[in-house]
Amino acid sequence: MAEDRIAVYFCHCGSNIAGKVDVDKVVAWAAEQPNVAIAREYKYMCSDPGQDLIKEDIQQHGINRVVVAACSPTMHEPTFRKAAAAAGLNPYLLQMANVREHCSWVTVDKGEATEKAKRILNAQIHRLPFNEALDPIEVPVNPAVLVVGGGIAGIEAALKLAATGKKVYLVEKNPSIGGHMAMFDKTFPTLDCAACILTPKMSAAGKDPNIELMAYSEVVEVDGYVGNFKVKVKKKARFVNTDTCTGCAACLETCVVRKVPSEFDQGLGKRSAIYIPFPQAVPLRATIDAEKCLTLKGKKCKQPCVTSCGPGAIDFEQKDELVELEVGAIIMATGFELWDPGQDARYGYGRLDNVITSLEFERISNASGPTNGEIVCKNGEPPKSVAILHCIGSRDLNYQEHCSRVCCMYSLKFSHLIKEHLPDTEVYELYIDMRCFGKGYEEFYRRLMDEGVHMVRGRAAEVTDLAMSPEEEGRLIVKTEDTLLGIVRRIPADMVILSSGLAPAKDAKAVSQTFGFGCSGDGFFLERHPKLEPVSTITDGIFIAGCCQYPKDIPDTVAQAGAAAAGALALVDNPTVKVEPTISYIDPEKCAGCHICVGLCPHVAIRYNEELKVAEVITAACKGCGVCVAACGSNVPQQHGYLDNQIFAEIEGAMAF
Amino acid sequence: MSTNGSNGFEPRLIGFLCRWCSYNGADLAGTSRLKYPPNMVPIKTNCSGRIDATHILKALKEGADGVLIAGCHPGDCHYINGNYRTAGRFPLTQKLLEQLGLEHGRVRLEWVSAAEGDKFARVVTEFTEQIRALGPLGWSAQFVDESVAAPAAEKEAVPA
Amino acid sequence: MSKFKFAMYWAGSCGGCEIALLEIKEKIVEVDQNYEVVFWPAATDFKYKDVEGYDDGFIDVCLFNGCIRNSENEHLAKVLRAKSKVLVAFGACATMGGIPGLANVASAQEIKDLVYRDSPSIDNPDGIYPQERYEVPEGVLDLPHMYDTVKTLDQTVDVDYYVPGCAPEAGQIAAVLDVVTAALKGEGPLPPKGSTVGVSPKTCCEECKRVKEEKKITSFRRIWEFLPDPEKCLLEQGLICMGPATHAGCGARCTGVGMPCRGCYGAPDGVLDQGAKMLSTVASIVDAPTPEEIAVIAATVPDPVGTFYRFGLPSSLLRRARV
Amino acid sequence: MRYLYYPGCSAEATGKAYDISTRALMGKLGVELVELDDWNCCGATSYFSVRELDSFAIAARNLAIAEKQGDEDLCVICNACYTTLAKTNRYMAESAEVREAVSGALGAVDRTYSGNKPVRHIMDVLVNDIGLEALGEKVTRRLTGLKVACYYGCQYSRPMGDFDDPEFPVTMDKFFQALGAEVITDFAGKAKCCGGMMMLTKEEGALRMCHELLKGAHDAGADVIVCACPLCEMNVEGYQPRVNKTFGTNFDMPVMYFTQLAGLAFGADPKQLAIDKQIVSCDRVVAAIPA
Repeated sequence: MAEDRIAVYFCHCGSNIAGKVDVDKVVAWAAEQPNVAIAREYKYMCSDPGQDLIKEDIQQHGINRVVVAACSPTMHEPTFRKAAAAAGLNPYLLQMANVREHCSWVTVDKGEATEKAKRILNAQIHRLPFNEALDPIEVPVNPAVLVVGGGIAGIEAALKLAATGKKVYLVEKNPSIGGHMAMFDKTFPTLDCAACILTPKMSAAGKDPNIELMAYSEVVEVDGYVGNFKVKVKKKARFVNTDTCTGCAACLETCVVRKVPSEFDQGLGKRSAIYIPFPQAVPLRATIDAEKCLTLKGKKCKQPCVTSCGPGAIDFEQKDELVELEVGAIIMATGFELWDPGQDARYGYGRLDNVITSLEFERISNASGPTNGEIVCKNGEPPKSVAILHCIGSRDLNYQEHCSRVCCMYSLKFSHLIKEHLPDTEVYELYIDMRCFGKGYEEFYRRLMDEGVHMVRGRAAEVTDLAMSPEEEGRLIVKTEDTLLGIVRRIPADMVILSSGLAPAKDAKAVSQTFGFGCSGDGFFLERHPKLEPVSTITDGIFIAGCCQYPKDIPDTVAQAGAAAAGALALVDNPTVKVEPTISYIDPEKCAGCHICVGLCPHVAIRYNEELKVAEVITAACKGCGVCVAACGSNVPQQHGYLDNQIFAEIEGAMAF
Repeated sequence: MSTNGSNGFEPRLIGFLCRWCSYNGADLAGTSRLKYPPNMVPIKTNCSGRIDATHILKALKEGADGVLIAGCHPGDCHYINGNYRTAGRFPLTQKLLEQLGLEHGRVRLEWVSAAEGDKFARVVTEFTEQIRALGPLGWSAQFVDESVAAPAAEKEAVPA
Repeated sequence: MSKFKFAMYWAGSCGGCEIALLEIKEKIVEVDQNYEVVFWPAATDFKYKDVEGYDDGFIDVCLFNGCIRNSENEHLAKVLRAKSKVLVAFGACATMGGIPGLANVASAQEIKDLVYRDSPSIDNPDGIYPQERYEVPEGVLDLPHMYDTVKTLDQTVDVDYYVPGCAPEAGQIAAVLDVVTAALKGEGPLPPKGSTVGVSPKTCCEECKRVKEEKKITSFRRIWEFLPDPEKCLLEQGLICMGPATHAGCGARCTGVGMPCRGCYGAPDGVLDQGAKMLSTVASIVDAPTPEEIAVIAATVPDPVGTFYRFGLPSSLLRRARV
Repeated sequence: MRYLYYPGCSAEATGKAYDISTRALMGKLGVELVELDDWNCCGATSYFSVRELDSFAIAARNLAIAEKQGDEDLCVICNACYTTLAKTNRYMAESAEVREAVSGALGAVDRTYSGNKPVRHIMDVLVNDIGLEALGEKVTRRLTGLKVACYYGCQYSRPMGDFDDPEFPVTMDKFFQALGAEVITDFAGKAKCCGGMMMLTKEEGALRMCHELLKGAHDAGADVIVCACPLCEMNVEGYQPRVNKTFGTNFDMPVMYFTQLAGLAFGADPKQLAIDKQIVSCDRVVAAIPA
């Protein structure tokens, strides 16, 4: 093999690195290191001229190993590897030294930053002679896409993808798609009827020949990798044959169990044990609630549903079904949960009548809701005064630090709806700041002020029913500091709406673990990069859209769903995808067949060859964790890109001075 | 002899970071411009499960005063349970090193997610201070040449 | 035809290697035909001054067993290196420190304190320790100086070949002698310098006849606690068997009789540190639902140094405990 | 069961009945209380606002004594003492500055403190160490039919909420339910401030707060208010005449330390519990309890 000729490029990154690291000093030092043929600095290595430097040196100066000291490899390693490849150098003979995120940005002292940069760089200089030329592994891509979650985000993404002719599996855990948006009455700030704009999309998703709708189903297992995911979906038993059920709802009327709190109506309305969550449900099919149905609970029932069902669709013997799907990409659109305001006892939710959540109010104000759209208190009377409390569970260090982004606007929408229905009712909005950042939002806020809504700047301290004056008797009293007036106020109200924040779904963590990407500190799904890759996850081929990533309003959700669909399409529209070759291999000449690695591989990518009596890596299944390498007593499995001698060389380089 | 920061002992540390969580957490610390001591050089692997005791011993042998291993939180591993292997190897390695006379805090295992830039900065700061308090390890310095010529009467030089 | 010059020396070790040479049985006759013993204190009467008087390179092959524990071992290692054409580190002690190498968990002084002062059975009210120099009317008596650190032969002098094992297995000894004899006779090449000879390329597991399956350990056991299944891999039964991190060549005789491998044949090629590697292997196969539980079980392995470095502490990465 | 016991200054003066009834109650329950040797004021309330570090040192002296005196947890009856001592532990754990300053101060009087002595509110001990079930079994006179408003006060579980919800505590409710009482579980004032020291500096404001508490209990039909803090007890009970005068009300609400009422349930004599020392007569409360 030819001698190692390493070129070192030290990027200033404007002043991001050069402002802390003495670049000239490091470069002069680097030039003196063994195997280093060239050491250069440049203002922006990622720019075209910067990349050209690398290409020229490879082509004209016989450079056969490259280290670029710059930002995190997560950022620009692909950029530089591509440049190297363009000049004819195997891209895996290029390493990056992260002297920005791990050095210049985190170090106070310039001298110390310079020394650390040298050590980080030296680790890579030592490593490079051990690097092997590798070729990315090209694998075929399954063109189908799985969309998890059938709210507006999932529906939108599925429709977009289906329109390109791709096969889409849309998995929804509830009996119908529609998500939270289906529960809303109006949408801010345009006051479009939510159902009017959503149901056409729901129905389109239900009818699209390219979309296989799997409602009342949950993903239980995900295996595989970009382009080739294997997904196990549990189709929960509905106890109704969905092929024959026509959705006529005749059974609903006959069911003897009639007082089940309706999930869709937030428990304010009732449903029967056999139910269709709401009239526009897609698929429009009945479902039997196994926990409520007398027959399924083993109790006696005359089963009027069976007799009332013309097509004979009721099937008490139905079982959960496990379906295996193969897809090339996955879009997560699993949404949010309303923050449970019962956690903050001061507001009396669950304890005081007529203290309700925003979602409950959505149902109350909805014409198809439990009160047929009449805004009334529990006693059926319309409220004379309503207080809307912002930031419940949001912007609160005790609970959720984040701003939920939609509460200010939906609260204003509530005010408008109340004023529209009940013009004489006093409405109070108790807010910290009004955050009206979207198109038409600030205008909507002004309009509401003109409608006579009382804006009280102050976070509500407490809701109590302890009346201290005759006019407070029998009512709720909201205590707050009015920070504009500088006084403590007691605001009597007949209805208190808690504008609860958006919280990550309770199973968000578990779901992220099933799919193999992380959650951020706030519990929402973690995007690959907050600005540049907001719809990607750290797992190639898995995208996110909607409120599972972070609270957002409908316009943003729809936009992100489109972006996620585009991301997925950009992947599955190719016949193949290249995956990192940093996977394990086993030399059969050395393997003693002890079986240790076989049982440890998390991806079942090692099998035992009974004939040769050795372990073998299944190349397509290996994801490159290196657990087998570390576990093997004789270091027989080795991992390309993370060979032991490469890691040892890095240690030596880092510790050389 | 242990020296503290004021008389100039700067610990030299190695940090093995898994690519998906901890390395990204370190990146986030950078992007957030959090500040922490410059003593640790990070070495990236795909998974903390790739690191075995050999790498830790190698780092100590090469002059590291302390070694940090950082991986994904249990359950968050990009490779399902690679970090479970790390969790098993670590205490046994620690026990071995203590038998060889190393203080308990010389090696450290932490779970740092990609979202925990602040935790990464805090861990490195704490760890640096911890090793600073323990003083230099200087493993190779303890091997003196005990040659034949050494007069028997002379006491053996034993560096601390 | 003149015979080749043969030497064997016993430094810091138990003497088992000397006996092991005789395990080659009738093959010893062949050795006698081919070699003239010029130094072998255990078998024949030679003085140090005899060997010190030889010309450099006088000895054709020297089997050196034992570690370098003291000044006498070191002196002889240097002398024999100079006098021998081929110096073989013979047995676990010479190759990697061996059982005496476990003394590296302590300093020389600590060992002396234990032996001459602190051990419960000691009766030494005057606190008398051995003196390295003692004058008697006949002259001065010297004892070798005991070092703090046990070293391997190759940490002391240049070594040509390594024959591991505690002790090396007879068949392998015979094979090594055949190769060397043939080379000396010009009938074949010598293996490349620095080779470990008398081993096979894989690990002990290759030679072990037990049935091996996926390994998941929920607790560790010791050999006196139960009677292991005679067919099944010992590691799978919770016994710490060093087989996966140990060179094959011994024929897996220990595991064949139900004793876990203790690692005397040393690290396989490509393993930097046998103990660290085996520790990682053992800890990797601990199985429990949570990382915390795994950590608790893994930490129950008693005496990691004694278990994983039974033969190799001086040749390990860290070589010894802190002094 | 054995605890180190810190009565606090109030329990030697206005809150004497709290101390007396605590000892009687715990005696009935077979819990041994070992009074802390040479304890001093916890350093509570206003001093914290003026010289915080000194306050921590004052509190820590008690903790240092406790650590030396025994391995048992330190049981505290007064809400303010409890919060102050627990807060000192917390700050010592979290702030190197506080730790060093406090250690220095203790050093000056030849004392040391590790920062690790568990500080326990007596209610925490009762509900979590003895347990509701065991308590229920030991009751000799169930408080059947008695309507009780549990007044926790503002420092009972704030701010840490170590053993109960900081904003809407429930342990005392459960405690008296176990004793057979009918508890007004949604008593609106349960964790509100009684006005505290403000009674001396801004009486009008403090009276308003007491008024709200009394009205809440009264409107809910309470027979008695029970307290866990000497200052709460004094304000809510002793200032009833002045509340009545200011707000034109007519409250005559019995107010007791919760240990007094509980003591009755476990068979202690009203005199043993110093119930006769209360300002608003509690005779009807005692009489209302079925024999």
